[in-house]
Amino acid sequence: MFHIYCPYCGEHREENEFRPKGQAHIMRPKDPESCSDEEWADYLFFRDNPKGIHHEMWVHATGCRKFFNMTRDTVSYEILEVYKMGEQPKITAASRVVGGEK
Amino acid sequence: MSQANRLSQGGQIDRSKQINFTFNGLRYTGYEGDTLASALLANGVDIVNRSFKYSRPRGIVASNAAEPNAIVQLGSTEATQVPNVRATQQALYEGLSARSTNGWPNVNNDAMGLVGKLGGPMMGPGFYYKTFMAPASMWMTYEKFIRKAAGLGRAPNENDPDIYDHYNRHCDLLIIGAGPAGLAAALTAANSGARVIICDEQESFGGSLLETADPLNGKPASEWVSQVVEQLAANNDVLMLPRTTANGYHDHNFVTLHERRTEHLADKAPIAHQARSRMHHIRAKQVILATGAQERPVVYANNDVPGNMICSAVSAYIRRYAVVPGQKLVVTTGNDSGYQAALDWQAAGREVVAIVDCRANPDGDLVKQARQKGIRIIAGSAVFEAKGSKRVTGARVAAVDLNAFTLKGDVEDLGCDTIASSGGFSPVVHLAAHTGARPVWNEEAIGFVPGKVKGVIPVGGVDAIYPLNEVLQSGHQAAVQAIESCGYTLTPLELPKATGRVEGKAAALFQVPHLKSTSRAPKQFVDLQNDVTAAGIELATREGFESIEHVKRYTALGFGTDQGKLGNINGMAITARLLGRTIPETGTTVFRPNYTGITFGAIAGRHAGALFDPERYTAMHQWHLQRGAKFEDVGQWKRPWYFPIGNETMHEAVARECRAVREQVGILDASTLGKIDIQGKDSRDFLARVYTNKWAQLGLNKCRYGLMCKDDGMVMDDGVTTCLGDNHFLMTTTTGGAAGILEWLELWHQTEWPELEVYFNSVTDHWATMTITGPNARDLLSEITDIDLAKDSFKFMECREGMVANVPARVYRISFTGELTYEINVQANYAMHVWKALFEHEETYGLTPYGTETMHVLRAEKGFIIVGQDTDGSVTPEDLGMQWCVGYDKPFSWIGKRALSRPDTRRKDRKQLVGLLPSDPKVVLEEGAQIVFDPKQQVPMKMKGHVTSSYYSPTLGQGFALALVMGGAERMGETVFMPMADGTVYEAKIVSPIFLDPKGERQNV
Amino acid sequence: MSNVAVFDQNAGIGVLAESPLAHVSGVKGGHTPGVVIHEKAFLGYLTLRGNSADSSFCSGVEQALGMPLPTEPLSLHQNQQKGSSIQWLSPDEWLIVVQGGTEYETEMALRTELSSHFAVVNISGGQTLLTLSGSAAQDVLHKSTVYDVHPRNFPVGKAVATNFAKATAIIRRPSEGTWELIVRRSFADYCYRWLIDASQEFGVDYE
Amino acid sequence: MQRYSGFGLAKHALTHNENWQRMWRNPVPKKKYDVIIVGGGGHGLATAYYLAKECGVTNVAVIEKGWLGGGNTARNTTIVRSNYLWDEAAALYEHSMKLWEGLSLDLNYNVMFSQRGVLNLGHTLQDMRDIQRRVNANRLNGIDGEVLDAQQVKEICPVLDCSPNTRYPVLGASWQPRGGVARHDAVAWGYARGADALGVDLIQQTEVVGMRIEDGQIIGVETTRGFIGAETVGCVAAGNSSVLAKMAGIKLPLESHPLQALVSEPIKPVLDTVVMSNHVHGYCSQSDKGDLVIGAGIDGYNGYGQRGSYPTIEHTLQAIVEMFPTFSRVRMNRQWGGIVDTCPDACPILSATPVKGLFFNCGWGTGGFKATPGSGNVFAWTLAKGVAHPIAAPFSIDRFVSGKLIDEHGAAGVAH
Repeated sequence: MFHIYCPYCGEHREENEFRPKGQAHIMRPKDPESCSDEEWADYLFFRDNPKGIHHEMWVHATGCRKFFNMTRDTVSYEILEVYKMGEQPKITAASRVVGGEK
Repeated sequence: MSQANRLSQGGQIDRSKQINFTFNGLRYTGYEGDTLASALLANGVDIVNRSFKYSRPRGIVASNAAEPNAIVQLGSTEATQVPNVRATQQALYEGLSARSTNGWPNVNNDAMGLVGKLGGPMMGPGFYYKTFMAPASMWMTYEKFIRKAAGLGRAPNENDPDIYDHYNRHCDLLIIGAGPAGLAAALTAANSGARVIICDEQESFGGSLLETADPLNGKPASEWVSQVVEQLAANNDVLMLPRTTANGYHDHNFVTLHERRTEHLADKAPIAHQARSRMHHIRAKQVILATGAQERPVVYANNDVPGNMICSAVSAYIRRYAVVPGQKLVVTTGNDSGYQAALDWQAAGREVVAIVDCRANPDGDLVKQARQKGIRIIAGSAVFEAKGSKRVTGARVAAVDLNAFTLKGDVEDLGCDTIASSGGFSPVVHLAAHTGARPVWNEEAIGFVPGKVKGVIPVGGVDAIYPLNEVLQSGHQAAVQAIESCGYTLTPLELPKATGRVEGKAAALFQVPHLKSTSRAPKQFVDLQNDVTAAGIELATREGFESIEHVKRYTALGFGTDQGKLGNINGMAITARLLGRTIPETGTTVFRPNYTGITFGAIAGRHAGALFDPERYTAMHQWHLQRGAKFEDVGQWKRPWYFPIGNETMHEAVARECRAVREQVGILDASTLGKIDIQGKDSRDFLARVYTNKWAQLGLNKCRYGLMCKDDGMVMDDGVTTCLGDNHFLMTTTTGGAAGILEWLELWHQTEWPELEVYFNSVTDHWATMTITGPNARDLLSEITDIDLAKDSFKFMECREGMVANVPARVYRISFTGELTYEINVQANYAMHVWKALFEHEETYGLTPYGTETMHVLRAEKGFIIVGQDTDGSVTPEDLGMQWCVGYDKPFSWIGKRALSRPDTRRKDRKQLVGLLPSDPKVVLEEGAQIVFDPKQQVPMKMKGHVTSSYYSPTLGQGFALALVMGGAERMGETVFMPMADGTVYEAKIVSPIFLDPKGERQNV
Repeated sequence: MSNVAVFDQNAGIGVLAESPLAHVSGVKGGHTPGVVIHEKAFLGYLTLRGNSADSSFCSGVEQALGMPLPTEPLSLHQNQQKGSSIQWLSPDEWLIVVQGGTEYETEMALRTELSSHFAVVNISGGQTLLTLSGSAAQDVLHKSTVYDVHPRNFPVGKAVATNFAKATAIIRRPSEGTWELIVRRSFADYCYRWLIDASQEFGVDYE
Repeated sequence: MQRYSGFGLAKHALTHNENWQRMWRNPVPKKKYDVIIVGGGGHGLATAYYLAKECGVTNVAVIEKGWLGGGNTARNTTIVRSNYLWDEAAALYEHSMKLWEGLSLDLNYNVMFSQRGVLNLGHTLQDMRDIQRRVNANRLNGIDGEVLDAQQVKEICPVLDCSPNTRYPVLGASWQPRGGVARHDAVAWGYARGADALGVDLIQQTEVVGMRIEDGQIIGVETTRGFIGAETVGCVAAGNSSVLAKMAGIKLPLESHPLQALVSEPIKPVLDTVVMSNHVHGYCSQSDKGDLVIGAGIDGYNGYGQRGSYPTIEHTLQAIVEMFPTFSRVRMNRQWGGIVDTCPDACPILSATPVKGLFFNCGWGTGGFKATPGSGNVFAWTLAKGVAHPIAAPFSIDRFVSGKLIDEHGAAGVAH
């Protein structure tokens, strides 16, 4: 069971207060009507699903009801950072390679 | 039988407290402090079980969680039966009743043993994959016989009378294992102010110190243990949990502990409301793993005959329980610690025949001690075969060349009744491996030590540290590190001193070669519980199984209830030798929770029976109960389904309720609908984005029905939303959708459109809703309200505030039945008052309570959909014929719009919602019936749709249905067919889904 | 059209209100019950939404309630004189608990003081409050919630929305020796049965 | 291939089992194959077997990064059924079921396919509507099935609590008598042995680390043992499919999630059918060894860790105790997790890709094991001919663009 730091409540809380909501940073196209069927399918269904560093969205469902983002390793399950909606991750697969970690 | 093997003194049992128990129906006695295993050994019980596959007699091998054989059925009543209890971990209590799990007619003379003897050679690993194939139909018959041999113990036939408990805890430091390392760590941390939890699976703290011969500070080690336990108990920040097994290590230092609270006392918790066991859910900042190391038995021929034990178990029984499990002992070992068993045996006054040591020149302190005591040591040799069938009668010994894997020189037969073996020690790494960290081979210690896990520090035996002083030191240092990382400071502490001793280098001793090849020698068991032999592993590698995982799966090595605690490393070593690899090349296996089995009940906890899942009630629930309602589960809600009078069937009750609504007035408790208060200047804009239809023009106190889609264009929810102010709306959702829709709105607001000024708040529980509907609704309501109900002052699809039965209410004139309807909403604390006030006029207006079933009939007559019944996640608003509810020209591309123009959603022949009228008016079609256009075709038939809702309508005087039919909108008047399971083919005509009052005149009166 | 509908929902004279636990009967737990549970029915509850970064919002709330707006996560402020409280629920959401019957005047006071983007919602019918006290009150919470209720993590003045058995609840610590649970109406019966069940081994009184 | 039989067992017993042959070779990879299958799980091995046996393509390699059958084949709850709602899914799973029914004889390897029947319980009125809809559809598709009431359920499964006093009483069930369980490892081993005998190279401990693509055509794979060529490559890698797709520059509509399962300690036979409940959320059968084999729900987050979260296990066992109160005192022995690749519509992908010669068979979610023979069979056909087998055609990746999803969620809840 994960121990998740809620960036709004300012403390670690148990996983069963949260719900995972899929890949982070999936933005709805600004002008859906001008999207091709392929672009719309990409927005609806196609996901990165990486093995390793993953940015995903969670909601503190039974706590503050706020959505936030998390960078997590999908193999070790280590949570590397959490950040609020609208913010960008500091740790990415690319930064890890560049930074020489792991 | 008296306790023939019990010593007259020593041990940590209380001889003044005699305990009576039965095993396989025979009465025995033991003492307080005994385990069932120690008491059985004290009474000279050799055979405790029969083996799983070959039905060979088996005795007790170990003294702890590693025991593979002594698995018993416990319980003196049917309801309190417990299968598969390890006798070595079961404290003895008065009246304990245990049985062997296998053996017929009894464990001493098992008929299946003959099958095992005769069929044994054919029953190598995987034998069932190679036979019983033809004819295919016979497998079920063969399997019936195979299954007869399945299982160890049995589940009770009655429900569990006990309760179980969960307890959530957070701590700075969790110490798993209260042996020397764990206790040193706890003592170190105790006065720092940190929150500390220390647990141990045994009945009392001390671990190996309870059994050791080594003194601490010159005194028996158990004295130091008592002293530490006393100190820890006095500390409020330290929680001590004996009888508590850490059974699972999970991500981010979450550990589950299983505390046996009453299992040492009786079959069933002796005090009312007492939990039989308790799961502690621990979230620890730091974990110190002090789980020690497990001695391995040596693999030699017939090493499963009762009387074969591991050395440390022999010592434990003698030192801790004052039980010597035999008369004449032979030890076979490759390390010094095996000598301790012989020394203890001799000190107990029994004969040690010899210590057989595979090392050429054993020279450690214990070896010297044994020599001084005159014990014969046979160096460079090993026991390669045990003699005897129901009890060891002798040991065959020969010089051994482990590198060449052969015996050399002459065979010596030693007479004995017990063979104690020690192949070395395996650190108990299980917990550290539960989150996927692979154990790492330590060549020096000939064992796997834990891989790196963040926040976990292994100490003592589990880290392959064995000398007592170093063990204590490692516990201490780990605690210093852990506590300082949590920000606490330490007070100085003096650790006790053990008398150090010189240990000779241990040899790697796994399987002992036999005079015959492994395949021809008597069985050499690796995994006793699953009857996995060295020959079986050899066969697996011969057949091409080269991965250790394959070997394990093909042979079942390690799949028993002991999870291979004794056998896994031996099995790996044998595999490695056969494949010509090293052990680390062969790899370790993955350990999974549980470390030892935990009952389902304990894991379920209090969430069982009446507390399995919440039941949600409305404010009128007690009234419904008193009125005799039958309830329907809708999500977690209990909703009245129908209100039978006298002996009415559901059909009769629903017909009566329907008529009441159509002819007089009915009342429905609609409180379960989700209600969301929406405030903010962008509320209207937001609604227009999440609903399919338009909201820009909705006026004050006006209501509007809305459909909600996901962005794939499929309908997900519906409901009525009311404009309470220019910046204020009240949205209703389906009962099941309430929580999800609130989260859905928040999702869009927080992630996509944070710039919109709008707040969503749930008011589902705040407002109680009672729907009065029917021709008499206005008259009824006018009795108790000051609201002007005149047709033109309070129109259909409007909302009013006013007093109802002296309670402020919001009344919505909307209709889900097609009749004149008022939905009265009041603050829920007053709901019962208002409900009862309406019922004061019950007789005058024929007010009739109705439930969800009647609601379904009435709404279906009007063609109103139920999301989730008439839709299934693959239905668009257009499929429902609800184009009137779609704002195609709204400026914002609302959620779901874009998807409606994909090729598949544009298809003309999509399944569309229609009405069906059966040709035979008496017929009520089956909900879920599949629709075909041609009933004469062969199976597989081309299915064109299905019935989503179907009822008998007392108003229409016939059955009717809603259905999704391919291209249905264009097929009005056509006949479709429903071939049923009993061969009947029903016939129905496609009609409009609105069966009653298509112009909506009844609701507009 | 007015912007927002404000509605005094308090009943007139002669109306009998029923709390969500009106149907349950008392329990007696012997001489020294380890847990004492008490329902404080019919309090007024308001959800407040707004922007705490806006100083006029903060001062307006303080003006209206006579206690400052808690901006520190998970904090609980109390106005002993009025018997009212306000707790942080989320960065833009607070729960106000007032004496029963005063929720309308409280809402009006807030609406008078506040401007710009905010919301006030009366939710008084949708919850009830249970107090837990006694030597084993904390034990019962340990059995019921995954949240760390150890006093070191949960000092007086803290308030947390979290899981409670299979429902949710707000857990508050208004003073030494007393815990408050705010549960939703529809889950109240379940929470009550859970509490009694989990408390029984310690002896429990419910009034 | 050495044939297996009861007589053979007796014969080998006389020679102390010393003369059994290897079940498959351990070949050195060739430079080039006609077809490479990436992934040596049940589906990959079945694909190779049917390629060789039915499509006449024997110059085939199966490349497996670990050991054969070591992925979800080794980590599932072994349930086999074909009572799917939608025609496309029903056709695929029923095709599989028919192959199951002759599989042991076909492979000369006893996969212990035990048709002890599958009950899908209904606890709400909507559950029962869904059950009726599904069983009616099954029947008209030629798939066996019945709708049972609570009393009939009780007769089939006496240990199940069918009383009206439970939180969610059993209202009825669907019953597929031909459904059941099989011995999971044996399926992989049987296919492996069969494929090897037909000439397929099973290459273990070899990881694909790249795809070599020229002018939009696959020409082989880079592996930890060097480049291996083939102009037809079928990826059958379950949870790792997205990782392989990325090597080819393709994105898939997949998420890999942990799916947990657990077994009890072995107990005497007490449950001789498969019981599944979507509403109470647990499913259970008893193995021939006596273990209760229990499935849990999918964990909601992406995970390649072969483990999920503890609350899922807790909820599952609460469900099991609710359904089978007499199991309360039975012990849970072991839990584990598989990595399931889930599709948005809970149906698989059997599809060509924009890269010529590169095909994917993935997205089986929780339904993979039961589909093993059928999946391998139609995928082999697809690889051999370069066009989709008619049964596979609806499962093309294009459906996510056109919108022609086959949504098994709505109908069956979780499609285990």
